Amino acid sequence: MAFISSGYNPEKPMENRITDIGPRHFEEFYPEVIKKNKGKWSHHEILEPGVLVHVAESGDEVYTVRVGGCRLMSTTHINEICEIAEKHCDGHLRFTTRNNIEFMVDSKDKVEPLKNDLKSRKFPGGSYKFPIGGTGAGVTNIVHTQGWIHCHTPATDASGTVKATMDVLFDDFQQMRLPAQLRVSMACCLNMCGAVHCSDIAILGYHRKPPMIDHEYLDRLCEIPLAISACPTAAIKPAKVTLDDGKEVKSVEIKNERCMFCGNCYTMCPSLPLADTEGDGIVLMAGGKVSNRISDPKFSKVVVAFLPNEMPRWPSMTDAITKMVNAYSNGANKYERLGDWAERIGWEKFFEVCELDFTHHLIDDFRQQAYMSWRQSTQFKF
Amino acid sequence: MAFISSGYNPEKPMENRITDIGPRHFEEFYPEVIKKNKGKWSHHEILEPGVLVHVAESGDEVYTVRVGGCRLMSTTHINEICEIAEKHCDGHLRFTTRNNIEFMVDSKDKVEPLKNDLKSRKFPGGSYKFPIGGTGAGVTNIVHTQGWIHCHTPATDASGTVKATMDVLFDDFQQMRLPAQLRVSMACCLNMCGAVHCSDIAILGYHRKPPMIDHEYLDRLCEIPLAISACPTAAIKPAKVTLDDGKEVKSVEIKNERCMFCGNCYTMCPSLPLADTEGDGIVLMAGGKVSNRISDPKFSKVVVAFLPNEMPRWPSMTDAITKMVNAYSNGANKYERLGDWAERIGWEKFFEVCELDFTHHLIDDFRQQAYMSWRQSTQFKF
Amino acid sequence: MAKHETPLLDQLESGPWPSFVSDLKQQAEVRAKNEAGVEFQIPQDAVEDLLGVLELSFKHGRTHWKHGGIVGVFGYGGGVIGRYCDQPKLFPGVEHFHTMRVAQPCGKYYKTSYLRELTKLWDFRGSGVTNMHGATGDIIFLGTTTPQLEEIFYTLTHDLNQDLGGSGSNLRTPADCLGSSRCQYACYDSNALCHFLTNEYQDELHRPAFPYKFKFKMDACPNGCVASIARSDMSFIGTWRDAIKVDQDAVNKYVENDPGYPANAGAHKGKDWGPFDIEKEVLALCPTKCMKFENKTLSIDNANCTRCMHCINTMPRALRIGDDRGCSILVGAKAPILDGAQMGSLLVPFVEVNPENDYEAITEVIESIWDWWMEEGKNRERLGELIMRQGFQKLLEVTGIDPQPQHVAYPRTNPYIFWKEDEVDGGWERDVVEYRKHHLR
Amino acid sequence: MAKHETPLLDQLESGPWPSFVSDLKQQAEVRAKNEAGVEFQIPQDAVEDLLGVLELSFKHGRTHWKHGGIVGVFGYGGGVIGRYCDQPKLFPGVEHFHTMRVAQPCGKYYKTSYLRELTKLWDFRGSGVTNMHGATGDIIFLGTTTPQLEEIFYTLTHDLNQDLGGSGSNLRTPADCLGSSRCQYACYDSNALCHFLTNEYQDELHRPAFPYKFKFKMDACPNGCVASIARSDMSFIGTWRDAIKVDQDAVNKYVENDPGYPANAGAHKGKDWGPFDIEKEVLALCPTKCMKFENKTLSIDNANCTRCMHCINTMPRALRIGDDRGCSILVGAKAPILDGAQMGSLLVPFVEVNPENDYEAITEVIESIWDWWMEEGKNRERLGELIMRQGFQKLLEVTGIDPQPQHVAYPRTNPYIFWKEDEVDGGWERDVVEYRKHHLR
Ligand code: SRM
Ligand code: SRM
Ligand code: SRM
Ligand code: SRM
Ligand code: SF4
Ligand code: SF4
Ligand code: SF4
Ligand code: SF4
Ligand code: SF4
Ligand code: SF4
Ligand code: SF4
Ligand code: SF4
Repeated sequence: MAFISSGYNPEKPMENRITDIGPRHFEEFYPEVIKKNKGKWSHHEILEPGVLVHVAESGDEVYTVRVGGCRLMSTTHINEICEIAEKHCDGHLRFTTRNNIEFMVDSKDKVEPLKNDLKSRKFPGGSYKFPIGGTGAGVTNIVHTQGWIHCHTPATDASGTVKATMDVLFDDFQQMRLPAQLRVSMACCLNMCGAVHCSDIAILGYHRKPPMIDHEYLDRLCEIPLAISACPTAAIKPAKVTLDDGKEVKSVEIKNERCMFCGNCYTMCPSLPLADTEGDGIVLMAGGKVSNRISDPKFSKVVVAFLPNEMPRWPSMTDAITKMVNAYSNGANKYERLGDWAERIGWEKFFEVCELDFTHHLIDDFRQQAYMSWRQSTQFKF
Repeated sequence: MAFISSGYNPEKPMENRITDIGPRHFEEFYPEVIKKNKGKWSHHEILEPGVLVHVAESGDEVYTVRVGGCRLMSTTHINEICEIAEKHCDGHLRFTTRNNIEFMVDSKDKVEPLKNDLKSRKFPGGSYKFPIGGTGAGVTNIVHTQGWIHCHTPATDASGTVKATMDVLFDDFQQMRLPAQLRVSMACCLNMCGAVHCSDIAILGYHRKPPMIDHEYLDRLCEIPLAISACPTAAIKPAKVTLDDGKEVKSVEIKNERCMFCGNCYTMCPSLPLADTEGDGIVLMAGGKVSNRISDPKFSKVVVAFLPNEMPRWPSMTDAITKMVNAYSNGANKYERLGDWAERIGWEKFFEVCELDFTHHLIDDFRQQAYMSWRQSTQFKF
Repeated sequence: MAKHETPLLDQLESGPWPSFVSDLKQQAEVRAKNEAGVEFQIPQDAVEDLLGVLELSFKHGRTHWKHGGIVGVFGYGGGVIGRYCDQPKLFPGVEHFHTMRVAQPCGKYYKTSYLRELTKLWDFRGSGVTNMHGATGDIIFLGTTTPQLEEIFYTLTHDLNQDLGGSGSNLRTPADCLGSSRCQYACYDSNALCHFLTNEYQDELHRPAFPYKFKFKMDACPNGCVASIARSDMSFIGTWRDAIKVDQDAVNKYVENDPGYPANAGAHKGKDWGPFDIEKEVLALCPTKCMKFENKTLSIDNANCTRCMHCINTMPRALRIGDDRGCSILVGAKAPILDGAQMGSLLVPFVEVNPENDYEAITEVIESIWDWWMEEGKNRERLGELIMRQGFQKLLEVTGIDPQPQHVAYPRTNPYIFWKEDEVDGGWERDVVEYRKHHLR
Repeated sequence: MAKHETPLLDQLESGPWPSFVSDLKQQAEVRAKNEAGVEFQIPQDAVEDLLGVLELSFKHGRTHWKHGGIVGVFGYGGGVIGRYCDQPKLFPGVEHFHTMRVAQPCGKYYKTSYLRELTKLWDFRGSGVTNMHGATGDIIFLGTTTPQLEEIFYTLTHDLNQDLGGSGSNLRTPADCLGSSRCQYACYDSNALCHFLTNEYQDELHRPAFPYKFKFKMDACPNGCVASIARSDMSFIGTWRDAIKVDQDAVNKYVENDPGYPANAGAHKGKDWGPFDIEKEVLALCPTKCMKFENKTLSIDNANCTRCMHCINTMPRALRIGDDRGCSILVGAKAPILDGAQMGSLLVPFVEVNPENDYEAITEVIESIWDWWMEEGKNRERLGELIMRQGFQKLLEVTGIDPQPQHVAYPRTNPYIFWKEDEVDGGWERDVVEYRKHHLR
């Protein structure tokens, strides 16, 4: 494994340096039919799950076949995507904002060969490489984060929980039988890189044990004031600690009862690890949305306070999700998002029809606005 | 003016002392027809503004004539009420929760004589002593507080603002032409003894100048720590102050920019007066309600940030109120409370149709929940 | 002739609404003439001076009353609000001008004989000016001097069988809607519950042992005629658990616009809203859309009804509240100071209101809340603020009530859950050295 | 044969959804075989070890990655996330395993020639594992060693004409929906605006001068396909000011259930919802109820339309967005830490999106906000938190935007208004001695 230089000269980093050039220009990448009709689209139709046609004012059409992307993706897989795009789509493709892949062709007769090609490709384990779907009133890809594959703060895995969930929701990825679109998102810790706080269903990794304190190293590895000020609940205080060997070191003290396990201190200081086999697990949230359609965007609500990490398939989690999707599918009106449905029937009925337990954890007690989530009304259902 | 003893002996306060006997028992006071049919009422009807009939399962009827009560009331006036009740109602009457007076008779033929009697009574200045009205989809009496007649913290008068307002709303007291009931309330300072925070329209006295500090007397008259801790915004600090005569006294210092003029410090300490001719005046709020009918109870919103005290009739205030009542009356659906109407048309339209200015003061900036009142949506009307 | 010129106040004598100025003037005159020969125990011209000081306020735009000192009757920590004028030279008649709060009868029904006793006492020993009633509900005697306080109390208790109401860090005088006395919507007897609790808790009402004030109000149904949800630390609102009773014939009378069946009992008579339309006016406005009207039959899916009262209010001859009645208890309502106003939050969805066992189920909730608040509440901290500070969960814990989705409008939007150590497998104590074996630094 | 046993991961190879485990295994195998003869610049078995460490996490239920140190490319404050394994002995192939964020093309369209250049580079100098794409939008190169960072950057910039994306207290790589490139709902060209701002603010993107991260996202209409309102400090959402364009013939095609006109463009085809009912499906669901359908004519009271998109989404062949187009700007969205999540709050109801003048109206707003935030924002304080701390009014002040009722969902419920001294007649300085002349102590 000999080091091969790119041309970069570490002695003279500024030599020939190119910076601030930004991304490639999007126009380079547009398929012909897109470039030509941009801004002049007339309408579209979802012909079948995963297959869209967009019709331009010019009469031109672009057919899009959308396939599930498992966004943790190898170059081998990307190369295979390229191969398909070269074969069917003049070497163009796009990714969606939810990490699906869209293959576009400019005439109807190119659709079937493309679909057949996509469907034919499977991994040895049996999973589809390119499942077609993810459009309309169904489930699409789960936006997610790193989890155990790469991050230092997760309370659960991302790719694993997503695979487990998409397997159970797969039918709804390939159908459009739900009342409206249902967006599932995943974030492996409270930093919420998936911004799951406005999703129909959100899977969230959560710690439940206050940080351990690695007194021996803390002052060496961390800036104590930063760790202290990182805590939203002011649970951390500076402290002097005597180690087993009698040495006195500067460190911190944590008031465990004030901790809500956000991990923000750990982000600032590696000597405060939280991760724990039993402590860590999953919070499920539901009823959020982002679109402004009919109702305003809204936050997801915590509906299951905790489920343990059950590797590799998190059955308690997928079970709770399945219950919600089924209850929603049975109960909601056409065009009604999950959160709008829950509000219409009342959250008390939501728990009933989803067969989920309501526990004290689900009552807000964070900051003053918690008050607004309590019930200031005699209107409720028994 | 010789002192006449009641029998109380100040030397022996405990002698024959009677305590903890509570109020008189309500049953003593029920009219006969009420006592007999209590708990067995079948239905009621508002025959005309201010006149109700309640029909019992037994077939008995009670006719109620409701009249405006100006709750600041002399014994002379009360005696006149007694006289009427004795003449028409077997000596019974009641007050409503909004300080109206209800005269009840047990048969229809007694209604007209009662009404005529009530209508005939006027004060020399021309005002009605006993205006009939206050029922159904109209305006009823204004619940209010002390104001300048008795309290030490008001920022405006209560009886005066109420008289001025009821005079302009008088037609709606005697009619039932509004979409729903419209409840006006009044409180002369932020303590809100009128609990105006859930009223269709609320008149609120408000200060706008930070307290003066009467350094010379402060430490003598107040407990400094109590004054300091009374401040919700932590604007008050202890301070040492040198008086003009060179004497150094303990006192406080106020960070004026942090003050929101709540007067809570003045409640705790008389050496921190706020009242000011130009500073004090009226805040108007709107859109609150208490009943659980159709929609949940809700808080009133600040719709006019400030109007000056314009004695004796507060024309800017009554003008703004009139505009709101008219716009509501023209725009709302049957059964729709003012706040429900404003929400349906959107607050942006509310300001437009009520011809009220929207100023920066109306945007919440108090505590974190302020955020929830901002618009997290692209849904708005231009 | 009036003692003080009151040109500004005089302008409030015109206009149709009863003029408090005219009333005060008539009172001043009655006192001046004293035809009844009352031996006034406070200055005869108190009302003249009251008008005078009020006129001055109208001129200045500022009040002329000072803080009250601590005045009261022996052994009681409330019932009297001290008040002094800040211009005693100009208005000696109101130099001392305390108010007394007299506990009103529940439902606010009166016999004139009793009222006349009150007015007689108050003419004699006070200003003869009252509030009928104060915002909490009391009969307010407005304006007397310190020496009169015990005298008035003596007469009230000995001759009128009548006690004072609350003020200070006490239970305040409870108040109620008229309830079943004259209202077909009442789900319980609010007058009886109000009277019972007032008497049961006389000690709490008169002797300040609380961190701050505490208010009870009783609305016998969700219409909320005493506004309890906005104005009481503990609000008892009538409700029912079974089905709304429907008289189908009467429903059809409404539908047919029978004049004996005006919509909403005639509340909208002042304007022509067109003929009654059950679809538009009832079904479409039902917040849960749980009603149907088909084949001249109204059906209600009661499991989805939230008992908002709208349909019942609109067709009171056809629909009646259910039979399995009780009340919901909501807690924490308060005025804005310090942290903003609160409305009551639902604590007990349903509880029976049973006089037979002295409302045991209700007093249990009250007392467990008081125990907690008296233990944990800071000085001048209302119950609502304590709940905010310690959390709704804590309230459930101290009252022994199970968390239910009914407690929330919606579940929390933040996942910031404060787990307790005993809820988490393995507890919180961990060995960082052991951990580091698997996770090098 | 695999380097590590992965019995738990292996179970994730079954099931229909693409298995990332299968993909990683195929990648491990490709690297092991190295048929292309790549001179791998990081360990050839990196992917084997990645599978190994992940399996260990599946066993432990805990991550095995440590905090990253500060690694990056010269002169840039972002674009690289350092990452080290906490079991380097067991998994030397991933001992150093940094990610690089490569700025994605706006709209996420690609030519395969370009993608193949990327994969080639990444096979050579990295693990060959990517995220397509990261949650912010970047192309993520997942796993390389420190010495490779500059090399990769050099090749990217010199050979691929491609820059890194953002990380750290910088502007982050902006992201957009596909917009007018393929969507008839687009109110502006989101790809163009996204590209312009990305390039205009390269300095802010690469050199940390901000208190914390800052994100732009562009949704070309209120449907919000890039979720900007939830995920960006500044969110540009397309809208229009004039009337929705109606093609009455097409409306009637929908009403007649013409198969060429499926409701919602066919999004509900998977279930039989019965024939399309314009009253129920469009008019009744319009949040403002501003539509009528009478005599085969659809009319919209556009002044009351809030442009929610529902009717347009439902009948896309009949209804089109208006012609007077631009965008709304919402600000402050962020993830929950510290004080709870925020969605963007409406700051600019409407602004033109004009490439002709370099989007002047937009950059003005951006820059005035940045000036304020850079001046006042505390370390690690997001814009949304600063707005909460200093108030929405302050935001209006610094951006020079007039307060409008559009800014609020509802006006404040508390009257706690912080008046400023210059707004109050006579100012705040008063003379207590003068006051005491009228108000004795
Ligand atoms: C391709 C993509 C944009 C892109 O730049 O990549 C896209 C494309 C379209 N969206 Fe979207 N949306 C895309 C992400 C989103 C998101 C973002 C997200 O989920 O993270 C949202 C907001 C979700 C939310 O509210 O939580 C979104 C909310 C909508 C809506 C509003 C639906 C609603 O009921 O609230 C529409 C309107 C509709 O469906 O009729 C819409 C409509 C559309 C249309 C019909 C627009 C058009 O005319 O082409 C496109 C096809 C829809 C379909 O797939 O059924 N798109 N759309 C994204 C595909 C993601 C995927 O792979 O599944
Ligand atoms: C890679 C990525 C997740 C992913 O799997 O896609 C990511 C990964 C990390 N994020 Fe993130 N964030 C990523 C998008 C987001 C998003 C989503 C978005 O941008 O739309 C959010 C929520 C939106 C927001 O900004 O509020 C997000 C909110 C955070 C936060 C919380 C910030 C806050 O204000 O609350 C942190 C914590 C921090 O900054 O210390 C964080 C921190 C991190 C760090 C750097 C962990 C840390 O504390 O050092 C993660 C590095 C993981 C790793 O080792 O690879 N990440 N992060 C996303 C960036 C890829 C890209 O550039 O495309
Ligand atoms: C007499 C009184 C109770 C008492 O114990 O004194 C009372 C009596 C009745 N109320 Fe009330 N309400 C009384 C104060 C209230 C209050 C409290 C308040 O305003 O401070 C409310 C809550 C107001 C709010 O929501 O802000 C109140 C909200 C209602 C409602 C709900 C109306 C709504 O549209 O929200 C009804 C139902 C109705 O009107 O059909 C109602 C209905 C009734 C009925 C019809 C009940 C009945 O069958 O007898 C009574 C006659 C109504 C009328 O006047 O039109 N009553 N009612 C109070 C009269 C006050 C007055 O003098 O004007
Ligand atoms: C007399 C009365 C107003 C009236 O004109 O009717 C009244 C008068 C005063 N109230 Fe009140 N409150 C009165 C009902 C209320 C109500 C309404 C209610 O009870 O339904 C409220 C709002 C509900 C609540 O309790 O939250 C109310 C909330 C306050 C507050 C704010 C309490 C809080 O927690 O925010 C104060 C301030 C304090 O306690 O220091 C206060 C304080 C006061 C004081 C004692 C002023 C003070 O700070 O010393 C006032 C004495 C005025 C005077 O000189 O006569 N008063 N006060 C009401 C009592 C009469 C009665 O007993 O019937
Ligand atoms: S959500 Fe948390 S654990 Fe997951 S990638 Fe983001 S910072 Fe890391
Ligand atoms: S995990 Fe969060 S709440 Fe707990 S100590 Fe750390 S910063 Fe504070
Ligand atoms: S509202 Fe304020 S000023 Fe008015 S009576 Fe109550 S405490 Fe006094
Ligand atoms: S008026 Fe209120 S905010 Fe101002 S100093 Fe006094 S207590 Fe503080
Ligand atoms: S609250 Fe209900 S029961 Fe009480 S008076 Fe009002 S309508 Fe009747
Ligand atoms: S009480 Fe209210 S919720 Fe129940 S059926 Fe009647 S209108 Fe509907
Ligand atoms: S946000 Fe609007 S314009 Fe952009 S892709 Fe989605 S529907 Fe089209
Ligand atoms: S865009 Fe929305 S608000 Fe406007 S008319 Fe259509 S459905 Fe109604």
